[in-house]
Formats: sequence, C-alpha cells, structure tokens
Amino acid sequence: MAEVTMAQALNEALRFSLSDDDRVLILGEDVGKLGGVFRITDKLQAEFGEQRVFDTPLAESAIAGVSLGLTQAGWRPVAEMQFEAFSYPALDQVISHIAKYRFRSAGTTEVPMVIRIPCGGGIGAAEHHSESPETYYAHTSGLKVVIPSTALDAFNLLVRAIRDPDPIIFFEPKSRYWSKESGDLVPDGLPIGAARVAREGQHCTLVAWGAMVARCLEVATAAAEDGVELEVLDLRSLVPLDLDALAASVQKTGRAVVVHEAPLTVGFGAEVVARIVEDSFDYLEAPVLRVTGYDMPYPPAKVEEHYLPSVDRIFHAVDRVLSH
Amino acid sequence: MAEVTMAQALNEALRFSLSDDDRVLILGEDVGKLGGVFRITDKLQAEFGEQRVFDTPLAESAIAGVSLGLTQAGWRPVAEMQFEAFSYPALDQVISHIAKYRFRSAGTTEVPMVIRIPCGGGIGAAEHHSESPETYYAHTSGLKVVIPSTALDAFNLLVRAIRDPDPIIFFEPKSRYWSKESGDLVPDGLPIGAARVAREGQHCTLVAWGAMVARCLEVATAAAEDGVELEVLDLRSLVPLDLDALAASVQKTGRAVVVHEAPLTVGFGAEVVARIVEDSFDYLEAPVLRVTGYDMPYPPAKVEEHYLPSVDRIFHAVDRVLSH
Amino acid sequence: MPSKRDDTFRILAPDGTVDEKAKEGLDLKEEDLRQMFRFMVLARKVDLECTALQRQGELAVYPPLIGQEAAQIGSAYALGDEDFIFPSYREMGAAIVRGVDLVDYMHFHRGTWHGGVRDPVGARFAMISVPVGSQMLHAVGWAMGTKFDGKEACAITYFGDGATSQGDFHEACNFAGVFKAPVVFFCQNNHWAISVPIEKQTAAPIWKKAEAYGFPGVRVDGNDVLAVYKVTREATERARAEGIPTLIEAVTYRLGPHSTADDATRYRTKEEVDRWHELDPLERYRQFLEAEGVADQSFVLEVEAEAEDVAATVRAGIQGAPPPPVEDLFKWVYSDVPPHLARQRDEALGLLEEGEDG
Amino acid sequence: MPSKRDDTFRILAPDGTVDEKAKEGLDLKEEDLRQMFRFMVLARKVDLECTALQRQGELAVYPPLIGQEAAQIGSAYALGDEDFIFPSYREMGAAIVRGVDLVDYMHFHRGTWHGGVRDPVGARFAMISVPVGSQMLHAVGWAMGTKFDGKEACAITYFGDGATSQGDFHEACNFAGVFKAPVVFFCQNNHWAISVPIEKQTAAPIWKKAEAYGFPGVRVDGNDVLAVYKVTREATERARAEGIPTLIEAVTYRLGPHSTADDATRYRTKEEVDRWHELDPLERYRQFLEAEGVADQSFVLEVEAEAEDVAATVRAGIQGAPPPPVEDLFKWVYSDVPPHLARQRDEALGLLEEGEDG
Ligand SMILES: Cc1ncc(C[n+]2csc(CCOP(=O)(O)OP(=O)(O)O)c2C)c(N)n1
Ligand SMILES: Cc1ncc(C[n+]2csc(CCOP(=O)(O)OP(=O)(O)O)c2C)c(N)n1
Ligand SMILES: [Mg+2]
Ligand SMILES: [Mg+2]
Repeated sequence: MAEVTMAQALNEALRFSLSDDDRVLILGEDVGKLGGVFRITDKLQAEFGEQRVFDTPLAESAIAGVSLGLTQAGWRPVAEMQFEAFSYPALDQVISHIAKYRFRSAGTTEVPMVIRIPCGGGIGAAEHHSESPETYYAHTSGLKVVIPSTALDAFNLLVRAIRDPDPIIFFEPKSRYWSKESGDLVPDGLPIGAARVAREGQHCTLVAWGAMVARCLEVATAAAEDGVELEVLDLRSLVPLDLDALAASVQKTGRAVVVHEAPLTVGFGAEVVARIVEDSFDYLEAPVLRVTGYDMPYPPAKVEEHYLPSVDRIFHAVDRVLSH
Repeated sequence: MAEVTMAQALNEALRFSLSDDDRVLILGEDVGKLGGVFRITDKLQAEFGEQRVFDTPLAESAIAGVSLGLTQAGWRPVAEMQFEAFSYPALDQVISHIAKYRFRSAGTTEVPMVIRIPCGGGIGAAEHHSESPETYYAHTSGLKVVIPSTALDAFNLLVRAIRDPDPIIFFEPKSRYWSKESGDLVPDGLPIGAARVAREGQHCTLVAWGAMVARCLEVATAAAEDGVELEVLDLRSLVPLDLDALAASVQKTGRAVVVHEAPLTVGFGAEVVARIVEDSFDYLEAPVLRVTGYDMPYPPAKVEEHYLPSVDRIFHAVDRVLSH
Repeated sequence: MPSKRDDTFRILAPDGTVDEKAKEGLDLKEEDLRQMFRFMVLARKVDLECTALQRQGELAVYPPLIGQEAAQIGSAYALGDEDFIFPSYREMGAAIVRGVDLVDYMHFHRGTWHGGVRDPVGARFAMISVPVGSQMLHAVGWAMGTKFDGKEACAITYFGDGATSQGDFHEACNFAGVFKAPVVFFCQNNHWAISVPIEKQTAAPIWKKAEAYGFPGVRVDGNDVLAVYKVTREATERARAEGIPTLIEAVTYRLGPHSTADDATRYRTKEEVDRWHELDPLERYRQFLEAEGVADQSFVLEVEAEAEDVAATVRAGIQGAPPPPVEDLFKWVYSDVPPHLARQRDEALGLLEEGEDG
Repeated sequence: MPSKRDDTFRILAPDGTVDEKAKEGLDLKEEDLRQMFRFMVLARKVDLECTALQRQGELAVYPPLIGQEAAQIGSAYALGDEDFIFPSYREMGAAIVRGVDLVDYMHFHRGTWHGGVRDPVGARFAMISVPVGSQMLHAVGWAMGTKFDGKEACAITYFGDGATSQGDFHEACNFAGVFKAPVVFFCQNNHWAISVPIEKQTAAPIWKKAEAYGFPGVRVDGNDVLAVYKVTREATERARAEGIPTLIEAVTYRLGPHSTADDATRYRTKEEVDRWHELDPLERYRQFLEAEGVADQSFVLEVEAEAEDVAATVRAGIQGAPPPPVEDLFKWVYSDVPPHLARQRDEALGLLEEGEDG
C-alpha cells in the first residue's frame, strides 16, 4: 500500500494504458522529453518510444483534429492540453467534429480519444492557468466529461476513460496534483457515470467535483464538531451525470449546496440545481444554493483566495440552507 | 406605421448606426456585395462604402481578433458570424481576449464591439446551421449576451448594443427573421438587461428568449381558451439577466417552465431554474421544469420538429407544473 | 481564365492541343481514359439532377460542383484503393469515383442524415464536412496513423480557395510537414468563396503557400483532367514512398451558384461565367478522346445514357426518403444510451405515440 | 548558432567585424548607438533582477529574456512614437524602450494584476498576451483601423518560433496581406518553444512563410542589434508608406529557462547553451561601440550603474506590492456593475469585513 500523489497516479494510469493496449498514443505540447509541465507524462517517451509518446507543434486545434484523424486509423490518442485556457483554440474541432462524429455517422464509426485538461485554480498560477471551463464541454452533447478528486480515483478514471469508445474530456484538478493517497493502483473503482458519496451525512448534501470535494470535506469535518452531519457527493462524471445518486442523497437530506470554482452564471452548478428541482422538489426543505467563482475573468493569483469558494463561504451557504 | 420583418429591422438598425456614428464598421464573410446570406447587411456597402462595410477572408478567429484590434484604434466594429456553428473558431479570441480585455486593463481600455450571430433552428437548414450556443457565451464573464424576439425589439436592441461600451454577443433567431411587426423603428425600447413581459398571466410563468418566445405565446393563447393564464417572460438579455423581473413574475404565479432550443444539460434554462430557486423558493408551488432540445447534436432538418420544444411538449410541462 | 503563366501545369490546352512533353509518363490505359470520362459525365448528370431535386423540394439545399468535374475525377482517379479521401461538401464527383453510395450521400443534402457516408473507414471516404477547413486536420491525423502502422497508403483532402484562409489549413499543413505525413492537400481554386473572390481571400498564389511548410506546391489547370490526374498521381507516390506532402492548387471555376440557396448574380458578371463555360472540362476532354480515337460518338451517347440511369436511380432512391426513426438519434450520440439521455428518449417516444394515437 | 546562410542579414559579426555594405544607410547617430546599449544593459539587469525576485517569492513566475536583448531593443528602437507594440509575455525589453512603467508591468508576473500596462492605447504598448499567437490579430486590426484614419503609423507584434504554428499566426498574416495593413510581424526565433526545438515546430524556415501571404520575409541575426534595427526600420517604413507588411525572423536564443518554473536541463545540453553564451548580444555590441570609439569603459560602467538603480527601483516598487482591492475587480468586468455582479460583490465584501472583524 504505497502512497501516491494524483500526479503520480495519472502518470501510472498512462503507463498502464500504454502497455495494456499498443494502440494507445500520447501527444501534446512538451509531453515528450520534458514529461509535461506537470510531469504527468514523465519518462513515458523514454519507455515507450517517440512514436507512442510525441511532442506536437504548438497548435491545439491541430492536436484535437489530428487526434480525431488518428482514431480513424485505429489509434486511441490521449491528447494533453497544457492548461485549460489553451484548450479554447481546439473548441471548434471538439464541438463541430469530435463530439458529433459518431452521431453523424449513424453510429458506424467511433472516436475513442481522451483529451486531458489540467484545470482549476488555487496554485498561484499566471493568468489563463487557473480556469474551470467544464461548462463549455458539459454542454457539448457527444462528449463525456469526467474529473477525479483523489489520486486513486484519478488512476481508475483515466484508465477507464482511455478504454472508453467515446470521446472523453478528462479534467485534472491542478491543486490536487500533489495530494497524496495510499492504496493500490488498480482500475477497479467505480465506472464512468457513477458518483461517489465521499462522506455520509443526513442534514445537508454538498455536491462537488474535482478540487472542491476536498474543500467540502473540510467543511463537513468542521461542521461535524457542531453536530451537523454534511453529506459530500463527489460527482466524478459531469456527463453522464449520476441522477440517481444525486436524487438519493438530496431526498435523504432534504437540503443541498453545490460548490464549484467556475463562474456562477451557467456554471455546472446550475445544472445540478435544476436536476435536483426536477427530481426531488417535494423533498426540498430549503432552496438549493450555489457557492462558486464570481462572474468575472479568473482574477490575479494574489486575490484568488477571495474568488474561490472558501470554507467560510460554503459554511455561510450551509447555514442559510439549514436555518431556512 | 410600416410593417417590417426582423431581417429588415436589423438591416435598418445597422444603417441607423452607420450614419449615427462614423466610427461604426461592419465586417464579416459576404457582408458586402452579397449583403450577407440573410441579407441583414443588404445595400449597406453601396451606401457607406467599402471601408465602412467590408468582406473579410474566411477566418472567424481573425474576424474576432481583428475586431478587437479595431476597437483599440477607436472603431466600433460590428462583426458578423455567418452562422452560429461558425463562431466556434473564434471562441478562443472571444473567451481569452475580447471578454477579458477591459478587466485585464483595470478598466483603462474598452472593447466596444458587437458580434452578430444568427442562431437557432426550425428553418430546415443544413448541418451546423441550426444550433443555439448561448451557453458558451453566457458563461463567459465580460460578455453581454442579448437576443431579440421581435422585429421592433431587434432594431432597438441592436442599436443599443452598438452604442454599448462593452463587447456584446448579439444573437439573431433565424426562424424569426421573416416574422413581421408593425411599428416605428426608433431606438427607444427597453435597455439591455431588462426583460419584457410578453404576455401577462397568473397561473404559471413561461420563461423564454429568441424564437421560443413566439412558441410560448402560442401556448399561452391556446391555454387561455381553457382558462389557464400563462405569463410569458421574454428575457431579451441573458447577461445581464433581469433577476427582478424573473422573481416578480414567478413570485406572482408560483410556477415556471423554461423553454429553449439548446440542449438540456447546462443550457441557459438551468441558470434560470437556479436563479428562481435562489430568489423565489418559498413562492414555488411546483418544480420549475425545462423544455429544451435534447442532449444530442442538432439533428437533421427533417427531424428537427421532434427535437425543438413543440407546443405539445410545452403544454405537457405546464400540465405537470399546474397539476403538481 | 486559368493563369497562362508557365507555373500552371497543363497537358490538354483549351484549344485541344496536347503538350506531349507534359504528357510523358502518363500511365493511363485507353480503358482508364474512357473510365474517367464516364465518371465526369456521371458527376455532371447527377449534379444537375440534384439541383433539380432541390428545386422540387426533394433536397433541402445542394452545392453544385458543375465545372469542377475534371479537378475531382482526375484527382480521385489517381488514388489507390487504400487511400483515404477527406472531402468538404462539394466533392460528389470524388465520391462517385470512390463508389460511395450516392443515395446515402444525398441524405445529407436532403436533410435526413448528417453523415452522408456509411462506415467511412470502410468506404475510405470521410463524412461530408461543412466547417470550412476543418477536415484537413483529420486527413493529416489519419495519414500519420497509417504511417505509424507502416502501411503504404496516403490521405487526400479536398478544400476550396476560401478554406486556405482558415487557421486549420495552416495547422494541418504544418503538422504534415513536421511529421512527414503521407497526405495530399487538394485545393480546388474555383475563384469564389460564396461572394468573395480569390483576390480578396489572399494576397499570394495558393500553390506557393506550400513554401511555408517545407513541401512542394503545384498549380495545375483544374479543367484539364489529364494534368490533374498526373500531378495528383505523382503527389500520392511522393506521399506514400517518402512521406512528402504536396499542396495542389487546381485552378477551376464554380459554374453554378455557391449553393441552390445562393444568388450569384449579386456578385459576379454573366460575362465571367460565360468565359468559363467555354473552358468546360467535359467538352475539352471529349474532344481529346475523339481526336485520339479513344472514344467515339456512340461511346459518348452510351455513357450519357448510363449516367441518365444512375441519376434516375439516385432520384428514385432519395425521393420521399424518410428521416431516421427518432429513437435511432438517441442511439448515435454515445456507444451506450446514458440515463439522462434515456429519459429524454422516453419522453420523445412517448410524445410520438400520443401523436399517433391522437 | 545563427544560420551562416547568406539569407541571414547581419552587420556585426560575432567576431566583431563589420559588414560595411550591410551597414550602408544605417541612420543612427552616436547618441542613438549609446542609447540602444543603455537599453540593452537595462533589460539585462532588470531581467536578472526579476529572476531573483521570483526566487525570493516576490514574483509568481517570470519568463527571462536574457539573450534576446538585441532582438527586442533593436526592433523597438526602430519604431516611431505613434507606432503600437503588441507583445507576447517575454518582451520586457521592448517595454523598456517604450517607457512602460516597469512596476506596473511586473504586477503581471507577481500575480497581482493581469494587464501589466495602464492605458495601453496611450502607452502604445498592448497588455501582456499569454495565449500564444493570439496578439498578432490585434496588431493587424489596430493597423487596419489606423490606416482607415489615414494616420502614418504602424503596428509591430512580437511572438516566438512556436507561435508560428498557431492558426492565428496564419490568419493574421493573411489578413495583413489582403488589407495591406501597416504591420510588422517580429518573430524571435529563440530555437525553443519550452522543450520543443524549432526543427520539431516546422519544416520550413520561418522567414519564408511570408511567401504564403504575398509580402516580404527577412531573416536577421537576432543577436546583432544594428542589423535588427535596420531591417525593422525598413519594415516600418514599407508598412507606413505602402501598407506592405513584413515578417522578420530574428534568429536568437533563449539563454535562460522558458520561465522560472522550467527545468531546461531536461531537454537541452549545456554545450548548446554555452555556444550561445559566446554569442552574447551585449558583449558583441559593447566591443563594437568601444572599437568605434562611441563608448568607453567609463560609459559602460556608468550605464551599468544606472541600470542597477532602475533595477533597484523596480524591486522596491514591486516588493510586497498588494493586489487590487477585491471591490475593484467587480468594477473592471463591465463599464457598469450589473445587478447579478453587484450581488456577488456585496457577498464578497461582506465576507471580507467579517474576516476583519472576526
Ligand atoms: C468555418 C466556416 N465558416 C463559414 C462557413 C460558411 N461557408 C460555407 S462555404 C463558404 C465558402 C467556402 O469557399 P471555398 O473554401 O472557396 O469553397 P467552395 O465553396 O468555393 O467550394 C462559407 C463562407 C462555413 N461553412 N464554415
Ligand atoms: C495557445 C497556447 N498554448 C500553449 C501555451 C503554453 N505555452 C506558453 S509559452 C509556450 C511556448 C512558446 O514558445 P515560443 O512561441 O517559441 O515563444 P518563447 O516562449 O520561446 O518566447 C507554450 C507552449 C500558451 N501559452 N498558449
Ligand atoms: Mg471557392
Ligand atoms: Mg521560442
């Protein structure tokens, strides 16, 4: 039972997949010798050669479009976008082709590819290096959108994503890259599409994904001291969304707060609220609230603590919900 | 009191703006001699010359990025994206620069530009010509996102958008281009950010924008025959969103259904539901439901009638809400 | 008119004269020469049929290829069976050479189905691609992957003069140059991007843009099917054998409107169109075949009759063709139908039933 | 080493010899020659200071320009007061020439402010742009708009070798060619895009890419400040007078890591870096100035002392500099604060107060 960071777990998941299936390829900017700016592809080129793991020119639209082409030649590309904000030049290829390709072909061809995107803030990074663009992808039908919150789950989810026959946007919460967890790296965790109850509780449900799961667990631990039992639901997969798990938890607690880093307006939290209202309205004892980033561009690193959902802000929302 | 179509009203709004302010420019693909594929810029190049109204090479990222550059030289560009799906190559410039430019400069520079985007389905068009991408833009802080539902309001909103100091995404619901309205074309309507009660009613609120407003009015007229009075709220502006108007209507009716063409998951309807829950939870007598396009790529034209919210589907939702 | 500058490769001049030196090494048997003509006539006939079908409301919209037959047939005929075509939306001629089911294909333009090609990988013909310039990257990716497997096949991607302005064109060419991808970039410069003339699209000759990527660029008379065949053949050989991409600029002309929804009189003169009608690629090639004694009147008539039959079959197949059952749409989004989508499917099907009942 | 091919323009050879023919028409007075040296030393000193500030935690991350002083100073010094600079993130040297407030500028790298430039239009220096290749389009748009006004000014945009792979680079150059925009595309080919060497970035020489857009391309020794000045000067004149854009490839080298967060030893050899240290642009220029009698030891010492002072001022100004008040962030999003944002502002400020109280 070794201790691994999420970064190591992701690196192992790629290593595992490269040896497990010789059709798997890794491409992106600086993924070769450098091993990626976060070292997620560390040593993989040395181990698997320059054809299985290769650097590309600096062009994200090409990285996405070429990956689609590779799938049509029978490969399973795992493309890395260096940072979330640099995935935007690829949005046209993702929205107009990758997400639609299977549909357009009446199911006669598949696009088994993964686009890895480090996301989120909280690491004091430069501009364009701390955003949370999950809404753009989750709203794009035809994509599956997953995001792990722990090291072991990162391993499991990435291995499953690479095996999946559909195009997957795989978000990696940067601020958790160095978070440790001990356990064995074996792809036997929950399947894509299943949420995980990270902590049980009966008074209120905190819904989160990625880095905000840990933040919610902090809140839950603190709340427990006041005898308030918060349930923390880690969505793991935004698309498909685990509607049953969401309904089950909220129907048990009757209250919910959604937490995410992305701006409020049409953040994925809005979808969570709408689903809760549709499926569990009669169980609700209070409005479902959202604690999110503000509706502004991601601010300079030195003020991000005031932008990201803090333990305080989450507490405030929980208080309002409980005292409703 | 002449009768005008929305297409004519938009053409007049551009004409008005070009003569009202000699810093206004119009650029895009085929906006010159051809007058645009929908003729929204018809005759403008002949009237104002090839420097005020000009065709560009076929490159949307450039159309957006060059427009930003033009604002820094003191111009007020009005760029046309030929169809909504062809605005995606410009998303990187829109998200990473246009939306953030003022913020990044600490408010020391402005980006007074408008990007016109024909949107929506229902016109039997080819693939990539019927989508509703408002979520991508509404989630991008720094942009204002407006969409008219009638000819006169289209004139007023476009004139105001062109005068606005901030970057504006101006959606034009294609299926309403040929809808007629009589009245005078004068920019004296509601400001950007104000919603409009398109029809009063006390039993349930239908929230919509663009082409779906007319669809909801159809439903309301039919419902009235059964003595059910539906209020129809035309949002007009998704960002900024008129929270007061939304709360006022729902707190009066106690019930709401949101209708849009875009796919369900993280469609703007989710934001509307979340806002209603946050502001008017205690007034709600039933869950707020959404009637939207399905979570799939926009389907072939010959099946779009089964994809777009139909009078039937909206009725179903209203029934569920009223009988709750 | 196609540039008369000697940087334009041509075998068959408009006036029918043959440049024997240019023709050297042309590896076409008489049967091939006839077959290419057959394909050109077929493309012309089916194209006209489709314009008619659109007028009758059988197709939603259709982008005619009339005038570009030599460019499409000559290039597609030069391909090997394993080579993969990545087209835009105007390559029905190339689809014919590839043996793509034309009724399937027309479903795209009818508005009953988005792809237009069943099992694209098997067909070696990618689905119709409307976002201008976007398909070139797929061709490069496929070509890279095919080379990784050590297979001797190349990709060819079709696009227009306007598409060269897109960032994706640049990124695709740059990747191809860096990875030595076996791909042929085939640009049909038909002088117009809807209403925008080539002079307003770019300030440099298209074929010269290859300089920016370290591989050869060639300009060819796109209305000379023999010349197009030859330069494409050579490009495919360079691609497969040495991993050298080629940018081919086939200078041709869009004799019809951009699409059946377009009114070209708004932006170009009748004189210009007439000049190009005189350069009709079919006519030029027919005269050559008859002059060379490879074909005679009766052959031409026979070919036209065959084409009529095929056009009639396409018409019969697409007329009144229904869209897919709504249920299928839900099956095509993902390899499985996830719960949220299953719910939506059930709602949709429920409504359909009611519709039938009531 | 900078390519020795004669397609590389150079005045001052690494060994100090001067190419008099190339030097012809160089319009620099002695004071200019000294001023450029002053700027180069200043850029070097402030750059080293910033790397130190980052190590001490005063800056979040910093991208050193060491080695690229001649390319940045020589080009920026060639500009007129009305010309507008559209930089990437590594152009602190150009910012110095432009007189941009360096403390403002360093707020970007400290993580206290995103723009780095107050009133960019007034400063004639656009905000720092991190998305690679994206700023070139802004330069072209500004240049087009300036030409529309009949003003005699041009834009210059800085970018790296890696940026030439981006679609935006292509679209910007193509627009510039079509609209005859007065713009200079200044590429600092420093041989690396983080860990990706130029050979893996593109298969053609960068300066040749201009061929694709119908305007001139020039390769210059980017470590020869005189040559850089001259080609840029000529490019700006062509741009303003005739609306002819130019693509300049300044061959130089990134002596430091990509940024203070980068470990360059993972992908390049010490030998390579050492070779380029021998080609240090400051050293080469200093020797020239002394040989020509334009500067002497004491001048050099004086200049270095000045630079130390400026560096110290920058340090003093940025050390411990606070981020903007949270309230301001809400004011910067739109020209007004819309209701939904006002709510969020009030929540944020409320929490801050509590924070202070409790
Ligand atoms: C990205 C994108 N922008 C705009 C359009 C709308 N559009 C369709 S075809 C076309 C012109 C294409 O011209 P060209 O590349 O020369 O091809 P041609 O139609 O002449 O064959 C345009 C602007 C599109 N389909 N995709
Ligand atoms: C669109 C985009 N993709 C990726 C990145 C991450 N990134 C920052 S700098 C850089 C390398 C740029 O190389 P080059 O253009 O040569 O400029 P240099 O850093 O050498 O000055 C990369 C990949 C980015 N900033 N923007
Ligand atoms: Mg064309
Ligand atoms: Mg570089």
